[in-house]
Amino acid sequence: MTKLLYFGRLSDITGSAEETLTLPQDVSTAGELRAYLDLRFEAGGALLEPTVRIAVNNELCFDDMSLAGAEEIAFMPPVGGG
Amino acid sequence: MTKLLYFGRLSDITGSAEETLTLPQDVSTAGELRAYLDLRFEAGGALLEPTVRIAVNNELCFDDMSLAGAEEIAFMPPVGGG
Amino acid sequence: MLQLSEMPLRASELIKALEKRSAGAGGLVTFTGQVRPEAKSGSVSSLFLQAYSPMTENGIESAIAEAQCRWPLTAVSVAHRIGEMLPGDTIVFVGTASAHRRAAFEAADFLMDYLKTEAIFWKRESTSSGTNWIEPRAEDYSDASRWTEHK
Amino acid sequence: MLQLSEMPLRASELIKALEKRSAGAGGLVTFTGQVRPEAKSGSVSSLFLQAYSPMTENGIESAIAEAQCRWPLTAVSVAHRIGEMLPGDTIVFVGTASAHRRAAFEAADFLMDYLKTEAIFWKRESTSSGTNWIEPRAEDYSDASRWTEHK
Repeated sequence: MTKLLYFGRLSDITGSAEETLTLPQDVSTAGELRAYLDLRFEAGGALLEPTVRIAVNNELCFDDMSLAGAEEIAFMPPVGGG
Repeated sequence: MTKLLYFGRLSDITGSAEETLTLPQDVSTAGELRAYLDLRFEAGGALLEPTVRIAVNNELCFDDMSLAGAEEIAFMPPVGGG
Repeated sequence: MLQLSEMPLRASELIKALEKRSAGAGGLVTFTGQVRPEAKSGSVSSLFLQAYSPMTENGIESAIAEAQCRWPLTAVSVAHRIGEMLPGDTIVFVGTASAHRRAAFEAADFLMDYLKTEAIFWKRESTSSGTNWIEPRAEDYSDASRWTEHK
Repeated sequence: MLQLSEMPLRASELIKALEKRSAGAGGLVTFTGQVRPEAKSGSVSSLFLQAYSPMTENGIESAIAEAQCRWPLTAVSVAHRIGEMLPGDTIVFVGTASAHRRAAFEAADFLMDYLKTEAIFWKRESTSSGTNWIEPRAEDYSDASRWTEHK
């Protein structure tokens, strides 16, 4: 089970800021997870935008990052500052 | 009678920060007053320094300024800021 | 010193605490940012600010460390409000203390630029015309880029 | 708002008053200057500051008016201590409020440069090695000259 977090405007699309999910067998990288979730939420590409960064266990990563050992995965749209 | 004010380090030379004086007959400009007081206090030129500015009735003036109507004359060394 | 707070921030108390920690520093600069009553989309009824701990704190701590490395600071204080807030509420307080006036000004300015553009916060504004998430203004990006030119 | 005071200045109260007057401004910058415990000539036991009223006030008021003309400010506060004070005491407080962060920073910086170089004050420091009148440092003059280049 992996904890998924959707920040800022993404939670308007996903309907919640947080969920716990068992990753599908064919999702092994951050990029594959983006694609899977974008379809699942019918997000129309909102989760695929390069400005939406992914953090795995509190570290920003690229799309080819393996999700092995991922406990918490965050989808972070551009930050708005304080 | 004219009120004379000596600010900052000048009061160490004049011995007081303030005095009231009847100006001598032959002192009619700010520059003449400088010269008169410098001699009177044996200031060795401290009152003649161009960085020491003179204000007559709260207005800075040049040495050729007439002292007619002067009620308060201030000798102001360079200001030190706050 | 960094503090993210769901409770109201009081600049008067924060400046008093900073004065204590920086006793004798010489100079102390503060910036206080308040929630504005007006936005492009109408008058603001509330603002919601979301952080991601500990990434948000780590990022701000790194910016504080960079400021301390660039300028001779004797104390730094950053307090940021999170959660739901109202117009006029203090959203951010930055304080810097230094023996050198210019250093205190520049470091406070630098930290504010970081907080306005790079700090990990998401901001949702509720106005008379609805609710929207806000992303940084171009002006904020150009302010922040001033600091990298000198690197 | 300008205040010359023989009584101790409290930044916490001054910032609170400024916040009230600038409600909703967006941003608020303050500078607080304290009497330093150390001088070139030794450790400071006391500092005496002399003003010449109303020339001192008139000069500061003109600088405030110039700041208000250059930057869109919603409130300005300047408080300056005069008379006898001790190390650690607050000698000057400047606060500026504006909807624009940069304007608030620049205006506070500008006012401090005025206060440190052109304001009509004479300063006498008592240290372990005696008592001397202090005149401005070259550094202060070069800071102040930054503003005239843009005129």
